[in-house]
Amino acid sequence: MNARDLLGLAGIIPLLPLVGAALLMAFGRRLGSPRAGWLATGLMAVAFAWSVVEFAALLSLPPGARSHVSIIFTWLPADQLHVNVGFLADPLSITWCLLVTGVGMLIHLYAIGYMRGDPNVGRFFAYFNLFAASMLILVLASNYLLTFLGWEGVGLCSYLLISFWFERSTAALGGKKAFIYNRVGDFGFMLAMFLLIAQFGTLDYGATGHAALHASGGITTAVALLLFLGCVGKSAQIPLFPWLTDAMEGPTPVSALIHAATMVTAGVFLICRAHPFFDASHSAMTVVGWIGAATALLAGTMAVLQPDLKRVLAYSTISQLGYMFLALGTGAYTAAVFFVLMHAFYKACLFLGAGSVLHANGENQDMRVMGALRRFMPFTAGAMVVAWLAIAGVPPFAGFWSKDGVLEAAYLHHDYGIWAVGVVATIMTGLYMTRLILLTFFGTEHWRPSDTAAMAAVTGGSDDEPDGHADIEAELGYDPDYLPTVVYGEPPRTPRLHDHEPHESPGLIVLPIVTLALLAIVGGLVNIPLHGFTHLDSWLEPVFRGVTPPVAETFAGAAALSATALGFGVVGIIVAFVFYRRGLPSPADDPLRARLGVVGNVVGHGYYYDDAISKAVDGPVRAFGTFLDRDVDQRVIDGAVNGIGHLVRRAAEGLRRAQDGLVRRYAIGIALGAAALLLFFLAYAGR
Amino acid sequence: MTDFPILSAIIATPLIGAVVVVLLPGRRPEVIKAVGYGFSVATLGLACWLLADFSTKKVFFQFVESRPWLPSIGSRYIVGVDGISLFMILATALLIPIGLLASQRYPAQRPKAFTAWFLLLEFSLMGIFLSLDLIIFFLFWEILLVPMYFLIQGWGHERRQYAATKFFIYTAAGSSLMLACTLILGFIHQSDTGVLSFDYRVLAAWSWHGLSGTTEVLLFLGFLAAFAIKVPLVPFHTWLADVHTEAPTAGSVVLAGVILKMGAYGLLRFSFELFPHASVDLAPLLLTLGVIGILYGAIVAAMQKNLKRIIAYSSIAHMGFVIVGIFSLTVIGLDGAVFTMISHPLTTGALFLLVGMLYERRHSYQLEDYGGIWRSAPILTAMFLAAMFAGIGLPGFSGFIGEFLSLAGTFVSRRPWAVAGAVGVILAAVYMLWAFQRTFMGKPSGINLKLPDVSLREVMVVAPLLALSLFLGLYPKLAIERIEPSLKRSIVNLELKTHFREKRPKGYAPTKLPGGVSDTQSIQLGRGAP
Amino acid sequence: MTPPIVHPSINWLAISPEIALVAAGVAIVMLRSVLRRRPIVVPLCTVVAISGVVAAGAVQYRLWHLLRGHRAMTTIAGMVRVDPFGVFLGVVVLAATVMALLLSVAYLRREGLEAPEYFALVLLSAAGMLVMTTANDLIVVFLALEVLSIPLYVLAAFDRRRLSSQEAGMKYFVLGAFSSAVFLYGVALTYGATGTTSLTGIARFLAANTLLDQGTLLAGIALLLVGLGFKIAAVPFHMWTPDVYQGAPTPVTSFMSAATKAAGFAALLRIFGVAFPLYRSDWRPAVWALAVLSLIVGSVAAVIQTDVKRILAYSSIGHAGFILIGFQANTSRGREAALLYLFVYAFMTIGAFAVITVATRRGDDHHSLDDYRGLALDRPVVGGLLIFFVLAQAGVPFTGGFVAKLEVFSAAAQANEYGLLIIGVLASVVAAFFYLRIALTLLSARDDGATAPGGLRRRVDVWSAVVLVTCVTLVIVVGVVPGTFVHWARDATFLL
Amino acid sequence: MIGAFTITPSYYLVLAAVLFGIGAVGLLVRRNVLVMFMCVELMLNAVNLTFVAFAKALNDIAGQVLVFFTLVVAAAEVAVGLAIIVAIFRRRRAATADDLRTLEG
Repeated sequence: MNARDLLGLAGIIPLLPLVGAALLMAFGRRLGSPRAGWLATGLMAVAFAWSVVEFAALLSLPPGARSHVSIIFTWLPADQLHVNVGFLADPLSITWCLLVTGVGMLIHLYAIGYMRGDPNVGRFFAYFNLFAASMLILVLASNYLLTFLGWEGVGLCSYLLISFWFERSTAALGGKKAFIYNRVGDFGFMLAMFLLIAQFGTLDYGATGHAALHASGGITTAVALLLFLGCVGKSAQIPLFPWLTDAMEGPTPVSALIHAATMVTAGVFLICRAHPFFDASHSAMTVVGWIGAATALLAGTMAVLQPDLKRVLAYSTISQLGYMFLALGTGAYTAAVFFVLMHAFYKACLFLGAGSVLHANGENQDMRVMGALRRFMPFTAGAMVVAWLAIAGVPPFAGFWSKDGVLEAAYLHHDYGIWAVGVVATIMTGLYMTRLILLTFFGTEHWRPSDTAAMAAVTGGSDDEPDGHADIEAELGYDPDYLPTVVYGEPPRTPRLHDHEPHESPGLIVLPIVTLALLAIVGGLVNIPLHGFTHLDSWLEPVFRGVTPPVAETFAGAAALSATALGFGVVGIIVAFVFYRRGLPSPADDPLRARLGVVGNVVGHGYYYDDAISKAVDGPVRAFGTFLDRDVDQRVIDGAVNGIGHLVRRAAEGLRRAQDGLVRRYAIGIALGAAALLLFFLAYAGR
Repeated sequence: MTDFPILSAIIATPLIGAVVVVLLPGRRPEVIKAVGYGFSVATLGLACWLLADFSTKKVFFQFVESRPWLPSIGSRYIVGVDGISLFMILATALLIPIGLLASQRYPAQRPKAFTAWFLLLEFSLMGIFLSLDLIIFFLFWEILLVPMYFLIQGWGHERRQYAATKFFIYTAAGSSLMLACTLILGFIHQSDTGVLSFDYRVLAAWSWHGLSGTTEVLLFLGFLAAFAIKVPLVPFHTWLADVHTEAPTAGSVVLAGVILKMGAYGLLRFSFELFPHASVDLAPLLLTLGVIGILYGAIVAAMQKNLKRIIAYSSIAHMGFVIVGIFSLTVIGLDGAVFTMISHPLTTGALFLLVGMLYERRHSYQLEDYGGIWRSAPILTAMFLAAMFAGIGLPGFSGFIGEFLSLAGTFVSRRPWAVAGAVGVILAAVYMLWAFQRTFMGKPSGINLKLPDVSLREVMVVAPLLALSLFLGLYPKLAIERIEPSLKRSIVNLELKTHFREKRPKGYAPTKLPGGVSDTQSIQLGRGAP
Repeated sequence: MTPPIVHPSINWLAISPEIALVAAGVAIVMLRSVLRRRPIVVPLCTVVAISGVVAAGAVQYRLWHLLRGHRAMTTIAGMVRVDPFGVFLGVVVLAATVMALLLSVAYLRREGLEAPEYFALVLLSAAGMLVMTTANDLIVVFLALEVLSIPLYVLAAFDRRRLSSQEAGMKYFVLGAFSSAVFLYGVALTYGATGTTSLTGIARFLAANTLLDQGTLLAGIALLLVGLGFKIAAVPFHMWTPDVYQGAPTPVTSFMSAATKAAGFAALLRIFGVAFPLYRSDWRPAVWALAVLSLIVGSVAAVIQTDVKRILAYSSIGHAGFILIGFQANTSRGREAALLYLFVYAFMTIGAFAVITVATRRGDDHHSLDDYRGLALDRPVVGGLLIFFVLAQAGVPFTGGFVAKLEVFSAAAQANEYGLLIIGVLASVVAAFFYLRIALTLLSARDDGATAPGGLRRRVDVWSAVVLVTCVTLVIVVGVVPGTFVHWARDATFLL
Repeated sequence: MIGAFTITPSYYLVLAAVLFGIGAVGLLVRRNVLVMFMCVELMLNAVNLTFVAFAKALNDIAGQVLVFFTLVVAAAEVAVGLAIIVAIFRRRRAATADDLRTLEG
């Protein structure tokens, strides 16, 4: 069985989790926890193994030939438009497959432990597998429409998983918000496909790719920007980012898998896939780059003052995604992909760690009432510290290389503005991540009830639950009456530990965290900008043939750039240490916030962007809807309809009155009729 | 092809069934129901046989039968099927037994009359989709009102009398104008050619050069009056919500599933062939109305507090996609339109069935009475989820294929409308998710805590629809390859008859019919063709 | 020395239907005076009456086969002209008569009105109508008019215990007399203008020479139109209709509505088709106006009525309007449509009144919708039949009503009377509203648990059952396979 | 000295028309059924006059013959009419048309 035949079987990768999803939907309830989890995880493992096989198969081929399309069947034959269900196995898609299946497998494993005891665990893993399948279809698809299928599939799963704990209103709302924001993006994606059909009559990646080379500039720009709108939605860039923070309502494994490691990077993938259009349109590239840079910086600032552990990570994800688009905007596709991989490692690690922390303190996400947890959960702490260094861009950790690659590419691409913004953004990264680590694992502990007895009164936080109840809730994973999320400006939560100390999570949870931490350390080796170590560049070269990322003339130049980036990052870390060296003096007051004052409020509330939108939707939009419904629909249109009936009635009343029962009146009727006829005839004859 | 008159059989079977049911003694409801299922399923069987025998190669009508009916006005009983009507037949044949099965328990009173009316409904629908003679078409078109009227009136909810009368009068008003225009058309044809015939193929072969421009437009509008009300196009839609809210579940299913398609079907089948110039010239108007329908329906749906009204307005939006697809005047768009006409019965039918099940448990359609159903009825919720996303147009379900093709076709020919219509894709998610959240999510309380989940029968009612929707979403080829020849015929005829030239994606060869079909045959819709 | 008197030759076969009816009528009067109050008298008279009608029918059947294919018999010095047209409508009249008689049997017993005169009157009126269908001379038309009207006056007032019946009789009488006087004046003027009253004579005269002053003639035409417009209950000469229909005994109402309309239209079609074809450009607009008014008033006014018989009365006004559409077209298709319509209408309306006859309780005075509430629930068959008949009148497909309307509309379409066509279809929609109102009432349960009208269920007597079955069958058959009937109507359109 | 003054048929016609009109108006304005009834008779006789006048003008006998028909019919109407009126009168001691209005609307 030679390599090509193997590549022909790439379809198996998404098929496996798909089967898993089907099985779990059918029998998940009967399987129950943890068996359902093991089934899902096992299938993911097999899928990972198969991805490795495909990877090997690709490697065995000469670089030029590392692309193979296997058509399963004709999906949509309308007119002369023929859309196939076909899978395109090439370095790009296989890279993503490895990422999705690999990291996905780890997170599945983690979820087994995390979701233990949840009554609906079967449903959970069904969605989880379905998500994996959709994501794999997305990346393996050989045409836009099939990608769109996966694209919508992951959106669906994201919706289902965010609102998995549907009895929590915030969870329900979060899911809805995510789906609708994504729909706005899909609007662009669909229009892009329409444009492709109208202009090139096909949706095939290969064909469109070639056509793009000699298409008019207007077309390519339009396609590129419309596609980018889709990416903005899916990857939570400005202006469509607010949903990602609310997506944190979902169980933590979901946040880790979908909203950090994989799904949100779909936008990056799509642009890599459609790169011919972006290459052809400089203006589109500029837009992408600047949007990315702006997101990186602003999201970073928003993260700085968040009290909520997971929300900080969410904002950081947005900001990091910004970096990826920044890279894409400067034509550094490989750098972007590299960043995606590294980000997947450390951000997944951070989320899982966060999950473990939550798990340990009874679903409490408020960093302000944590502190000094390192003594109780050493592994988690250690892993997260590693991830912290990675994301902050400290060498030699993975994040350093990826971020460095991105910024260097931007600089060498002569997008100095973008580069500058990106560099400044690193300050934020360092700042909020350090703050997160310090408040959580170091500093003084604020989770003792004694410590917050006073506050309980203030916040009205309820302690009336019977003892041990909290543990059960912790076991069950959630408590519908408890909304774990803390948004900026809320008073600190009452810790939910009832006279027992935080504890390290079970091995099933710790294992994936540690693994990811290790990856976050060594991952960088995939692509170190030294001669002979740029594996990823050469691996992806066939995909982005013709796109040559600029390289620094001299090592010195490169070193200088890296130094600057690193320097800014370190500045952020130092600032954080200055303020939070000892953690918070008390849960209620945050030194940095006090220092920032008004600015603090603005950034803390995410520049009031989300509030503004919801106000607009609640105000004018709803008003307009009501106007259409009440006034136009019911009053005007239906009014007219019933009005006609009314008219007939009135006429009938008149006739009834004429028919008053008097013979004479009737005779008059006849006489008048006769007179009228006579008049008519005579006048008529007169002419 | 067998010489067995299968089309007449499809029309007659439900009628016979209705008569048999009426003649049965009323004491044994289970027998009556069984007979009802029997006949409706038999019809479904015949329809499937038709699907099997249907040739994907033929461009023109198949299984044509023609017998004299009213010689004095030259009206004949002519039935025939092509790709457009084939799936309408199937949809009808599928929804009727499902509707019967769905209303096995509820509404409980007078099962005999209910079954009989329901079978009559099927009878008239079959006639509508199969008849090729304008008078016969009108005959079935009008008779449909009667069973529908009595179904709403007899088994509806509180304001059923208002709704039933509104439905009858509203639609009768439209169709009366259609009748007038039919007669005028026929007699103009007579005075022009000396032949008095209402065979629409005869008229179609003549009208495009036999009518003056204004006459054609006026007649087109006359037909439109009937079709627009049935579709319904904004602003002729207000009857729909009332009727849906008051109608019994099965009634709503058939209404949304098939009856709404009558309008679009009429436009496609008759307006195109009979009034080509008008269809081309007024396309922008219709497109605009379609887009308005998409947006308007979605926005108003988001304002409703009543589950059934929400779905009703969503149907208005969906039909908007159909209209847009039709008047994009491209093969792709038409594909999309007809495909939506196939998929909408499945998805919306499922939604109405599920809402009906909720009603049987909770006796309310009001959103505020619900909440957190997911906990007590997970299977029902799962099915509702599937139906909902199928309706929203999630790829993988049939709904997406239809909307995508409609808009794609429109984009090819008229971009602004397509862009505006695509906004509806966003809005659809808004109102449906909102309704879902209000109904199934959140903390359940009171009765909602212990609503019984669906029974096996109820699963059997909904599952086939969802399965079909999924299947067609993943393998639309089955339908499209049967529909497309007929649609190409429509486009080709438009091009032959008018100055119109289809706008096609770059690099596509002009639409043409499979070899051996001459222009005259095409214009005459294959009469006398081998 | 005086010339010998020339007897006009008489074709007895041609006039034997009338003779049969009159003979039966006279016989009944005789029996009455001979048998006095013997219990046997009523059944006997019933038998005689019905056999008389049947005999007439048999002769008509014979005549039909003789005359089919555009043949005609003119007799009594051209006063009477028996042709397929006349025979067709004559059959309609006879059918209406026999059904009315059958309905009356049980009705009279229930109301305690059993009296042989009743049958005699019906027969004489029917005889008048037959004459009217074949009259070929204005004066004969006038006589027929009176012969059919005078018994009807009496019949309307036949229920001496009910004031409403007497009032109906009185109103009908006064207005009837008035209108026939007007008609007669029309005859006189026409005579003055043309010097003859024979329709064919008038036609010949008008064809031969052109009048210097058309005034007299046109005035005459106008007045003729008034007189006949009254009989067919066309607006604005309709106002008697609701009152009389409501007040008269129900079987009489059914007879009136079906047979009188047929006779009236027979005269109308014949006079204007035979005598005044040259003046069509003058009278067609007038008829147009009558048709439109009748359509509008007939459909609109009924919307708020609450008495079932009254609603049906208004609907009959509307039907007059529809038939006038056919008449107005003044084409053979138009006549064909009118004839078919009259045929179908007879069965639809008699069917409806038959249900009312059997459904109401004693004393024939409770016909408000409330009395009928829930009828279809308590007595599905009876109620269902009424629903069927009103739907048929509304013109629902697969009933004769639809075919009739279709024919009428197509006549208008062919004659390029698009305005009339549109008004007609819209009127039929408005009319559908009140027909549905009846259906709704029959189907909606009574608020008080009481069972629906007439209290206890009665068995429908066999004769009424026969009538109902006949009507249903014919209305459906015409609706489903109209070919034959339309063909007959077409054969009957030949006039000159 | 009196000028020649011949009475042409048109005079009779006009007179008849006037009589007919009087009769009609009488029917419209009078409340007593009997009187209304007489008005009808008046109208019929006006028509008779017209017939005769025309017969004279056209010197055609038919017109005069028709008068007899009319007379007969009138007689018949009288009989029936009076019968009905009497019946009503028996029942409610009054012969005015206006209080017979139970049927209306």
